[in-house]
This record gives sequence, structure tokens and C-alpha cells, in this order.
Amino acid sequence: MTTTTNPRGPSSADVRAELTRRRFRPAETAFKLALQACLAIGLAFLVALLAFAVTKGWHRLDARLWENMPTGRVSRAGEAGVQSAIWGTVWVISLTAAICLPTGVLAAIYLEEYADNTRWYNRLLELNIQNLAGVPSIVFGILGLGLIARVIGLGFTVATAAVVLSLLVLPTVIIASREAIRAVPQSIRHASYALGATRWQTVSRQVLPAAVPGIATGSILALSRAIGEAAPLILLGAVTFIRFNPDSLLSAYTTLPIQIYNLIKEPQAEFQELAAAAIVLMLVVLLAMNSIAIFVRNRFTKRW
Amino acid sequence: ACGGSGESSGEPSGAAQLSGDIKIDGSSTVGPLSKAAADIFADEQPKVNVTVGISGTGGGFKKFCNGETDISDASRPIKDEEKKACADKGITFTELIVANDALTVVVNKEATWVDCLTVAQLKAVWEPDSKVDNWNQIDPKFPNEPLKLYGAGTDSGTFDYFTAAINGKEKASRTNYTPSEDDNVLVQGVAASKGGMGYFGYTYFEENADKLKALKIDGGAGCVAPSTATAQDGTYKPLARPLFVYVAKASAAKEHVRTFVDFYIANIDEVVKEAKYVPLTAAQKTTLAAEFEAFKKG
Amino acid sequence: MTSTSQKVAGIPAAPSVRRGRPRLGEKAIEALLVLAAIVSVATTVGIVISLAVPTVEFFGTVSLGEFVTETLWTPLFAEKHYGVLPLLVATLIVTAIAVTIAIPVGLGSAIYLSEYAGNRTRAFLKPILEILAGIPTVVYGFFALLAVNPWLRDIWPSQTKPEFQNMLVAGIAMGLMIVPTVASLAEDAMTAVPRSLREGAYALASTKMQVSTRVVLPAALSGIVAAIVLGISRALGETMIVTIAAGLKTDGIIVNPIDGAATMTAYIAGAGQGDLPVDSLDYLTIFAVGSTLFLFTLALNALSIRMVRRFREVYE
Amino acid sequence: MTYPEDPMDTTIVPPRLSAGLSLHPSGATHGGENTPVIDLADVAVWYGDYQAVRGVSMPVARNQITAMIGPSGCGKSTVLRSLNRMNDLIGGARVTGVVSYHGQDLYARDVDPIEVRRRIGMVFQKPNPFPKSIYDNVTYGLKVNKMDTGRTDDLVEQALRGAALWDEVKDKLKTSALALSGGQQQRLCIARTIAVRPEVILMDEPCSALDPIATGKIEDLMHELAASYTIVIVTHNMQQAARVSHRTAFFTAELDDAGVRHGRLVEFNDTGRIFTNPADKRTEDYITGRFG
Amino acid sequence: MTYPEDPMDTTIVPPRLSAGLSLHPSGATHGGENTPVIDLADVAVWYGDYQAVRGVSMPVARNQITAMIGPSGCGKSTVLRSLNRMNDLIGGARVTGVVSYHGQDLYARDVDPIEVRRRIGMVFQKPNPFPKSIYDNVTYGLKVNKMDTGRTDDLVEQALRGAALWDEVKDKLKTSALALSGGQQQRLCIARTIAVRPEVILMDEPCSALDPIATGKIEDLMHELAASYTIVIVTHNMQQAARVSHRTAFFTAELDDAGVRHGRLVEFNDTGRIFTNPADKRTEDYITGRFG
Ligand SMILES: Nc1ncnc2c1ncn2[C@@H]1O[C@H](COP(=O)(O)OP(=O)(O)OP(=O)(O)O)[C@@H](O)[C@H]1O
Ligand SMILES: Nc1ncnc2c1ncn2[C@@H]1O[C@H](COP(=O)(O)OP(=O)(O)OP(=O)(O)O)[C@@H](O)[C@H]1O
Ligand SMILES: [Mg+2]
Ligand SMILES: [Mg+2]
Ligand SMILES: O=P([O-])([O-])[O-]
Repeated sequence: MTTTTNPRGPSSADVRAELTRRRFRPAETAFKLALQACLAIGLAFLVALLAFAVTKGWHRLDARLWENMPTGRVSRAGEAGVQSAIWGTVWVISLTAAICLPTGVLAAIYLEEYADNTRWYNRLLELNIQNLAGVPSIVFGILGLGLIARVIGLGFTVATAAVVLSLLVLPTVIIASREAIRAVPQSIRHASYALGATRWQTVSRQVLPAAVPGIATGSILALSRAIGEAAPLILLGAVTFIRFNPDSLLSAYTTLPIQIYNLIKEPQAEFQELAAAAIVLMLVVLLAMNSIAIFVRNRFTKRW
Repeated sequence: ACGGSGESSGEPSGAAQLSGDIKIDGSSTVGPLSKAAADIFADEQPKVNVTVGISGTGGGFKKFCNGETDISDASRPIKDEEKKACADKGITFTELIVANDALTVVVNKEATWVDCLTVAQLKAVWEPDSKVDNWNQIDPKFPNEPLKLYGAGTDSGTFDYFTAAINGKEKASRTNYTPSEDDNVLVQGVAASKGGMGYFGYTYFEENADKLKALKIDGGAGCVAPSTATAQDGTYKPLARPLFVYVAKASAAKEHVRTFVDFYIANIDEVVKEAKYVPLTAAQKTTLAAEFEAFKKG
Repeated sequence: MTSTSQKVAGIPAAPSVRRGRPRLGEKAIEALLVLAAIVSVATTVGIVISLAVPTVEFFGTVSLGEFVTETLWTPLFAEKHYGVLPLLVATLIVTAIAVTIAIPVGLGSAIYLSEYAGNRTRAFLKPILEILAGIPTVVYGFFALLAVNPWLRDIWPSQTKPEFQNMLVAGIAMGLMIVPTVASLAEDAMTAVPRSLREGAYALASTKMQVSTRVVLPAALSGIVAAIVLGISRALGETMIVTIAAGLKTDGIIVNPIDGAATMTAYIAGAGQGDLPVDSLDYLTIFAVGSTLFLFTLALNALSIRMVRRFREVYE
Repeated sequence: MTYPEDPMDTTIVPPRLSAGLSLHPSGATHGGENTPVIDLADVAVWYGDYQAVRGVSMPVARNQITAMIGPSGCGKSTVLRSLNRMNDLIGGARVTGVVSYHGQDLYARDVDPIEVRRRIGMVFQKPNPFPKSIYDNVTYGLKVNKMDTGRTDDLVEQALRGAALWDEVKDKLKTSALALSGGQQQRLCIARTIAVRPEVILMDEPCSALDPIATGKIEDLMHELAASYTIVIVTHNMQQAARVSHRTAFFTAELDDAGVRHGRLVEFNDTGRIFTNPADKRTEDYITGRFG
Repeated sequence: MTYPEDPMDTTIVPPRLSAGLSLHPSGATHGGENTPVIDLADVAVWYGDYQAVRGVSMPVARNQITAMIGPSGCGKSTVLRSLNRMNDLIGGARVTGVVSYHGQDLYARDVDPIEVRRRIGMVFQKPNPFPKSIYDNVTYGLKVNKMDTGRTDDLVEQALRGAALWDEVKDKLKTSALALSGGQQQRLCIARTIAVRPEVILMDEPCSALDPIATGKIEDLMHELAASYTIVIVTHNMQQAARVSHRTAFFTAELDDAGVRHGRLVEFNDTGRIFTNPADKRTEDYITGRFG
């Protein structure tokens, strides 16, 4: 048998030579190095940022952070702390969680378990959420300023800030919760229905508990975004000098990122250091939240 | 702290615990004074929640005359149209001078070629549509160095005062400079560029005297450097200015606000010191106390 | 069939499968769920209303023509001009710098994670990269202004050093801020490329780089474009970094990246923190600029959503 | 289609259950136990515009095991799901014809599908225990049906015994059901189903995810359950159908004139007949492996 | 394991294939072409700690079609992928024993897997054309192997003719490959593979995603390709193995003492022998359908 397309028998030696010829592929190596460099840039930036904040804020990372004296007395700049900002953050974020988590999870349940997505209004709803996720946070600040603070008249209070932050992270919570709910296999729902369960029984007793880790992960990440958010609050009166802790939903407030922004603007080096220390504090909280989220995701998310 | 003239804040720390909110807003120049006052006052009356905004003098008055704030900080006297706005809403108030300031024109430390500028030269730089963007355009003797300008934010009393004093018309200014309500930006900005020039309150300069150089100003009577003395006696012309707070009548009727203002006045020296401003002269202090007493009565 | 027979058989009595009492609880819950879903629609409506009403009022005083053609933005000076172009140009410049950094770094990281890294490396590196996404933007601003900029000025080759606040440094910080967004979405898109395509390519004696660049990248293209578009939209809307690091200068159209200039978001934040009094034209400028920003990001979002949908369709 | 007895008449036939029970599972004869619990008359199921299966008429006799066999895609699962309205859960699915349960049309307007599923339970192809404890899996149906009578522990034991699982799990009722083996999980799913005491149990290829040993256990269990329950099983395994069922329905899918495949019922008869003496050539081909 | 001839000796044993080959539909004879191109000696493949298949020794003779059959999970694909080092791409996969190609150990330290894959091409179960044009699909391999000689158009035509696809696509070379039918896509994947002129083509169930007509075309194509290429095909379809292959390897999976399943080669022989007169009981059971 003959063929023109394929050489008959290559000798073993030929094959060995060709298979084992050392091929230097410079482009290949360069490409891989370039990719590693890309990752390295991102990581180096992260490390540099952390190192900068930590070294700059190092000797303010002590009990003085808990003092309640922002930028009032220059002579005592060295003793200033950010207590009222910490409390403000706690108030605002707690309220944000209380508003956006139930709303987000319920909306996600509606979209995943109840909505007939062949209906135009449900598709519109979905599109709307995707869109909202991309609206800049400062625009939410404008919503808060124009509508919630002024027209509705909540003023520049903890409540306004929490409502605005809730709306801001709502799409994130909805999208994460939907994904978690979707990850619960259909077979679990069918098993529940086949036992005579109603839709809500199926959702509340089977789907939600199984989706909790995913929802929790998404919610933690959403809240950690809310904690760090400053832009909308700038429009909502958080930049004012406040040295008291909020005591009600209608209290004036300031938050950590805003206080950091204020401190950066002060000329005294002590205040810059305090800003760095506050940043470290905030980063520690955020890293902890991120780690919890990742832990929950890895540990509790079921692989069906 | 020693209570001065107020009835309720008369007693030392044993004074009755008051509560309530006090809203202060306005000049970023005066802000540090009110913040210091609020900060010290909080040791005495922790339940009185004082907030100090820094919307700038103009912004402060708009809110003040809208009845949104109790006290308005100002780095220039209230204008007629602002008075009218207040009157329209039935808001009456008193004006109190709480400190002195010298608007300081600063340049980079390395700008060795210049020590003093005349008002006319400043006007040439800052007037609307000014085409001056190099030091040698100010004075041919100056080196060829691009001019980088930093100035007060447009909503600030400093801006109003400077434009009025130098350019002859309020808010009339060239626009191609870096404006900021945040004086630190101005300090850093000028410190960062060799050809930089900026203006802001004297205290900010004093804070950063190591980074910046203040120019003497020739207001017609020779070069005068900004200082405590020249600010107090007014020889630093035309940029020496008093700083004001305005207290609304309706607010002063409330005990906690009245107590706060009394406290502010009684402790004015400490407040000015904390905010690092040029203190009041003895005469000014007497007037201050008297005016508020009269206001409370009348 | 008689009931006796039922008992004999031990079978449930005559079965009724008819609807008993209506399940009111179920209905109430469904209504609650619908309500929760409507919140997001209400938010959009709220945003549109709160932007549109003052914007219309603004254009009652300032002509749209001036707004889009004038090259000066000085609403707060004695001589007022309302040309949004300077803000827009600054926004685009900062965004362009950010994207120039984020696209290569983000895509490079994504390719590495999806094609080169082993499972364990990926599981370790991806969360770290995601931390970058979680750092508050004030912190980026702080770092850009006080660390990156001095460093940049030190190494700057020419005599004219970057200004204290400048677009370049803001763009760099912002670029690194959106790297995780781009990387993570692009990686998702690449991971969605079926294994079979890679195997097909490897079986044709491709190297890793060839598989990555000639098969995986093109196949994931719409997803990657979506990632980039989303990155751009985040850059456009970012506020704190530019406010802190690029400043508020609105001096005509500034194109030199080492100069400071106000972006649309920085203007809004700068003018808004002074809390301009309601009903003044100054106050209305916030909303006019906000509307412009909103329209821009809306268009980008729509683009990105379509792209994502397309790449989903290809394989699903 | 071969129809051995007129199913419409079965309601008037007196109960004769004891005979069947004694015989089963050891080579039972099934004469007389054909009171249909469920009856299908000209049933067709649509997924949107696609008619997946059509023209199905067959009875499901009480306390018997009815098997559905046929090549993949012929609509066995589809028909099975139509018996307890699980098709409701699939968007666009629609059933025409009449599926009656004790004479009641299951698709009548005022029928509550939840009540239907309470009475007609289902076991799925892949064991799908809830990610909860064994105990909670069994009590779930009791709870959602408010059958939680205070004797729950007894009921759990009863159900697990019924599913021949009790001895294996009685010491670890509170451990996760996911830790059980596939066969145990499937028996747990059966226990969970019988705990709510349905009248009918539908099983869709309940052994296809299991190894031969587990399969054997489930088959034994089916025989036992047939004493008290009516069972319909879908299987792709002809041997299994032959081993466990009393009656068998053979489905196939054929192209219509437009080239679209539709499932249909080819033959329904006693299992013995289907496997030894099928009436239809297609059945014979399939049984002997000459088909598909 | 039954081994008709000592595979290690095949190089020196005179060709004795004609008996098996006479079964071949095309009636081609391949005498003298049994120099093993690839030779496996005691090959085992591990996925991490799991030994998926072990003890595989068999030759792959030149210009013949070697089929691998066996029940699902017995390791056919695993062994096939070990022949061109596709297993390298699976994290944790490891090959022990010797896979030699023209006497060269493919897993020797200094062997370049990319070069191996150039010479030993692969066609997959599901057609996997790149989402590019037909033309670009065929030229892809040429480009990455720098075989882009300027005669690309000719090479594309040759490859598509070789895959019996040319006539069907010649007018739409620039259209997307995804618009082709499944059978056309599979032939395109074959064209893409032969365009780089490998010596060996591995095919993993290349017809299982195809309808009978497309399957027929691919089988015809395999016959033609066998003239110029050495082909190894994995198939789950015994008829297909019988129809197309010269030699057949039958694999199965068995539990070891610890209850872990491992695949192993049971019997390797001429296809005719395997299907008419298998040496091993398990082979016979499988062939006749009594197994699994
Ligand atoms: N949800 C669905 N939407 C649309 N078509 C469907 C759906 N489920 C099944 N089908 C179609 O209906 C037909 C019958 O499917 P069904 O699952 O009932 O077959 P089956 O006999 O159970 O097959 P198998 O033995 O593979 O499980 C098939 O053509 C299938 O593609
Ligand atoms: N990537 C992998 N990681 C771990 N185990 C694997 C992997 N791929 C295959 N296996 C296991 O190796 C064994 C053999 O798999 P393989 O795919 O080779 O079987 P096969 O004979 O091709 O089966 P089929 O006919 O179903 O394709 C199986 O037990 C399988 O689960
Ligand atoms: Mg089925
Ligand atoms: Mg396989
Ligand atoms: O903040 P000002 O003092 O400049 O109004």
C-alpha cells in the first residue's frame, strides 16, 4: 500500500530525535512571564497599599482610636480618635443590613421561584436589577439628596444614609441570592412538591436553608461594600464635624470612610496618621468580612 | 472652664445637664473656631449635639436664612441680599466677631525671586480672564517659571473676600486655577510646584510655614507681612479681616444654644488658640461680650 | 365503590383532591415577594425622577446647546459658564488611563488564573485579587494622593512635575481598583469556554499560549468585552479616588494628564458636600451633571448586559 | 394497543385484594385486582408546542405494580409526571385528555395539585434526600402536611421499617442523609414518601443510579410495598420490569408525517404476556433487543 | 487477559492479519502493515490516588484501525488519552508503564508533548469545532505548527477532501463552522486533524453524538483514512467496532479486594476473533449483551 500523504516508516532514531529535540519557545516563556507580571502588579499594589497604611498609621493603632475627638482641638490632635465614626458606621450598616437583606432575599426568591420569566414585566425587572448594579454610587447619593432627604424629608440622618446604602447594594444582594437559590438542585424542589408541600413550604424549608451559605456570602460582600462607601454619604451630610455618637435613626452621623476623607484634608500630620490608622481598622474589618465570606463559600456551599 | 456671663452656664462643671442639637454651618475658615468651641463644650455638656458643617460662608448663609441652622460661620460680613433673604423668612440674628485673620498669599519655598507683591500685581494675576501664566509676566525680572494657581473654593467667604479686595468685585476671578474648600490641597499644591501661588487663611500658613513662604503685600503703604500684629491692627491691607459668627434669634432663645454661645464667648481665647487664629484684641473681646448680652436682652 | 370496600382494603377513605380552603398565607407571601422585587424598580424610578425634575428645571435656565458645546464650566464664579465638556473630558481621560492599566493587567491575570494556574493556586490567588475589589475607594484615594503621587513625582523624568492632584495618579489608582472586576469577569468568561475546545486545540499540537490567545480568548470575546465595559462603567462612576487625587479644577478643557481636573463625579461630590441650598441654579448643576453621568453609565451597562447575554448564548 | 380488560368497568368490581397479596412477590397471579386507582384516557402531554407523547389510555390497578418501559425519549417520565401533576412545575407543560383518580379528573379546575401530590407520591431516578438529617427527611412530609401528630417518632420508625431501612439507620437518625449510600438514600426517599401515606407511589427509574445490590433491595421493597400501595414504575431495564411488575406498558416514539417524534403507548398488558407473547411486533423487537 | 500473540514480539513476527481483515467491509487487505506504531506495556493510569486503569499491554499496528470497547467507566478514554499525552492536561493524572511510539517512550523526561500531539492527533466524542470559520478551523493546526507554507488553500482543500467534506462546504469556507450539522462538524474535526498530517489519529467515540446517517459517513471515512493513517477508535457500539476495526481491545472494570473499581484490558485480538470466538468468558458475555 502506498500513500503520498504520510511517510511510511520513520525510523526510531528519527522519531526520538524529533520528539526530544529541545524546543526553546521564547514567546511562550515571555507570555507566561507577562501574565505572572500582571498578577504581580495587582498583588504588589495591594501589598504596597497595606504596608503604607500600616506603617503610616502604626503608632496610632491603639486605644486612642476609640477616643471621641475628631478635628476640633488642634492642640490635642495627638489624642484624637474616631469613636463617633465607628458608632456611626455601626448604626448605618446595621440599619442597612436590616433593610437590604430581607428585601434583597425576598426579591431574589420572587425572581427565582415565583416569577414566570416569559412575562415581559419579569424580564424588565431582571434587566432593571442588572442595570441598577451598574449605576454609580454618587447617583444614589443624588437620589438620597433629592428625594429621600429633601422631598420625603428624612434629612441628613442615619435613616437616610441607611436607605441609600441599602438601595445601592440591593442589586448585589439580589444577584448573589439568586445565584445561591439557583444552585439548589431542582430535584430537591421536586422531592418537596412530591411530598405535598406548597410552594412557600418548599422555598422556606428546603430551598432557603440550602441556599443560606451562598446568600450569606453575597450579603457579607455586599455589606462590606456598603461599609466602605463614601461617595453617596458625602452628599448626605456625613462630612460635617460630629463628635457625638448617633442615638437614634434620626440622628446626625458620620462614618469611618467619611471621617478618613475628612482627616486626609487636615493639615496636621497627626490627623494624617489617624486617617491611616482608621484605614487599617477599616481594612481589618473588611478583610475579616471577606475572609468569613470566602470561608462560608468554601466550607458550607454544597456541591450537589 | 469658667462660665462667663450666661445665666445657666454660670456654674462650673456642676451646671445643669442640657441636651439638644445645635447646627452650625458656613465658612471653612471659621469652621475650626466653631469646631474647637464645640469640642471643648462637649466636655461640659456631652448631651448637646453640635454639628459643624463647612459649606462656605455663602452656602452657610443660604441655609441660615432658610432657618436650617442655628449659627452661621462667616469669613466676611453678611451681604445685603443675604440679609434680605433672612428677613424674608423672618430670621433675625446678631453678628459677632470671634477672631482675626490675615488672608495670606503663599508661594513655593523655592520661589526665591519674590518677597512682596503689590495689589495691582495680584490683580493682574487673579482678575477674570487674566492671561498671566508665567512669573515673568508679573514682573519681567522674575524668572521664566510657569505659574500654578491655587485658590479658595467658589462657595467660600475667603473667595468672596479675596476677589472683592483684590479684583474689586466679589466672585470675579480667573477660573483656570485649582479651587478647593480644602486648604490642605492648596498647601500641598503650592508646596509641590515651584511656580505655585495660592491664598488662604493665615493659620493654615502658620501651620505650614516650613513648606511655604508667605508674601508681603503692598496695599499702597509699602510691603507688610501677614502676622498676628498686622492682622490685629489692620495694617496688613487689604487682606486683614475679621471672622464672624451669626446667631439666629430664635435659636438663641433656646437654652442650650444660648449656653453654647455664652461658652464660646467666655472661652474665646482658648478657642482661638486651638484653632490657631489671630486672637481678638481686648477691645474686640469687650464688644463681643456686650453685643451678645444686648442681643439676648433685646 | 363503597366506603366499606375502602376500609377492607386499608386504603384512605374516598380521596378528595379538591381545593379546600384557599391558601391565604401563600398569597400573602407572594404579595410580599412581589413588593420586595418592586423596590428595585422603585429605586430606578426614584433615580430617574430625582435626576430628571431638577435637570429639566436646569435646562429651563441654561440652554442644552451651551451645556454640550461650551468649553468652560464655572457655575460658581461671578462669570458663569455651563459647558459640561471640561468635566466630560477629564472623566474620559481618567477613565482612559484606568482602562489602559486595567485591561492588560486584568486580562493577563484572568488568562493566568484560567489557563495557567493550577486549582490550588487559583483558589488561593482569586480571593486575594477579590480583596482588591473590596477596599474602599477612599483608601485608594488616600494611597494615590499620599504615596503614589510623591513616588511618581520622584521618578518623573521631565522638569514639569505632575501637580499635587492630577489625573494620571487618579487614573492609575482607579485602574488598579477595577483590575479585579475585569479579571474576575473575564476569567468567568474564559472558564465558560468548553473544555472540549481547549482539548481540540491541544490535540492539534498547540502550546498553552496558542490555546489561550487563539482559541480561548476569541471564544470568550463577548464576555471579555462585557468585563471591560463594566470596568469602564465603574471607572466612569468612581467618585472618591478622583475627588481626592485628581482635584476639582474646572479650568476649561484640560488634557494634560499630569494636571489636575474635576471629573463629573468629583464635581458632584465637591459641590454637593458644601451642601448647596435647594432651588439655586448651583444646586441644579449637580443634577444636570448627574443626569449626564447616569446616561453614560446606562448606555455602557446596556452594552455590557448584551455582551454577557451573547457569550452565555454561545455555549448554553 | 392491547387492552386486556375494560378499565372503565373496574369501579364496580368488588375488592379482591387479599388474593393478590398472598401471592406476591413469589410468582403472583393478578386476576381481579384491577380496580383502577388512576385511569388515563387519551392523554397527551405538550411541552409548549411540542407534543411529547399522545394517545395514552391505560388504567393503573390498585395494589399492583405497573411498569412503563420503552426507549429513551418515548415519554415515560412525561406520562408518569402527569399522574401527580408534577408537570405543572415545568413551564409550558400541558396535559390534554383525562387523567382520573378515583373517578375525579385530576386536571379539573378546582383540583388542588398539592392535595394530589399528597395522595400520589413520587420517587425519583436519582436519590434526592434533603440535605438534612435522616429523621428530618422522613418527617418533612408529615410537617408540611400538618400530620405531625405527636407520634412522630413512631411514624418515622414505621416509615423506615416500611422502606427496609430501619435496621441500618436506627442508630444515626440525626445524622445527615447525605452520608448514606446511594441505595440507602433511595430507600430513604421511599420512606419519606410512604411516611405521608399516599395511596399511589410513582417511581421514575428508581434504580438507575444504583448498583446491583442496592437495586435488588429496592426491588424486594417494591414487592413488599405493593401489598399496601399502588405503584407505577418507569424503568429502562426490561429485566427489572419483568421481575417486579404485574402489568407493563410499552411506549415507543415514532416520527409523524412532519418528521416530529411523538411518544405513544404501544401495548399494555400483564407483564407475563408482554414478555412472553407480545401482541405488537415493535414490542417484541424491543424486548428481544432488536430495536433501537 | 488473553493475548493471542506476544505483543512485544510483533515487530519480528511476520504479518498474520489477513484472517481478521477479511471481515472488513471494504475487503481491503493490509498484510505487512502491523509494525506497531504505538506499543503499550503494562500501562496504568492514575487520577490522583485513584488507579483508573491498569495492566494494559497492547500494540497499535500501522495503517490499521484498532478499536477499544468495553462498558462505561472501564478506562477506554483514559487509555486513549494516554497515547498522545492528553492526560497531561488533567490535573493529577499520571501514567505508569511504558507507552512507546516507534520505540520512543512517550513519557520520557525529554519528550515534548506538543510534538507528540502533532504526530498523534485526536478526534473527540462531541464534535468540537472552534467558533471560527470552516477555513480557519482547518488552518488552525497549520498555523500553530508553523506549517503555513503559502499553499494553505490547497492544504485546506486536501484536508477537507480527505475528510469527505469538501463538496459539502466548498462554497462556504468562510462561514462559521458552528452552522454545520453534527456529522459535518465531526468530519470537519477530522479534516482539521489530518491537515497537520499526523501519523496516528485517535478517536474517542467519534460517532456517539451523531445520527445513523452521519455515523455511516464517518465510518466510511475511517476506512479510507486507514490507507494512510493509523487509527485508534474508542466506541461503545459493538456493531461499530465490528464494522470498522481490524483489531479490537476489550476492556472491563472490576472491583479489587478493597472494593475499588479498576479498568483492565481483558482481551486483545483480531476483530473477527473477538466477535466470533472470544477467548474470555467476560468478552463473550459483553458481546452477547449478557453483561452489565
Ligand atoms: N421539560 C421539557 N421541555 C421540553 N421537552 C421535554 C421536556 N422534558 C422532556 N421533553 C421531551 O419529551 C420527550 C419525552 O421525554 P421523557 O423524559 O418523558 O422521555 P423518557 O421516556 O422518560 O426518556 P428517558 O428514558 O431518557 O428518561 C423527549 O423528546 C424529551 O426531549
Ligand atoms: N479527570 C478524571 N479525574 C478522576 N477520575 C477520572 C477522570 N476521568 C475519568 N475518571 C475515572 O476513570 C475511570 C475511567 O474513565 P474513562 O473516562 O476512561 O472511562 P470510559 O471507558 O471512557 O467510559 P465511557 O464509556 O463512559 O466514556 C472512571 O472510573 C472515571 O470515573
Ligand atoms: Mg425519563
Ligand atoms: Mg469515554
Ligand atoms: O470657607 P470660607 O471661610 O472661605 O467661606
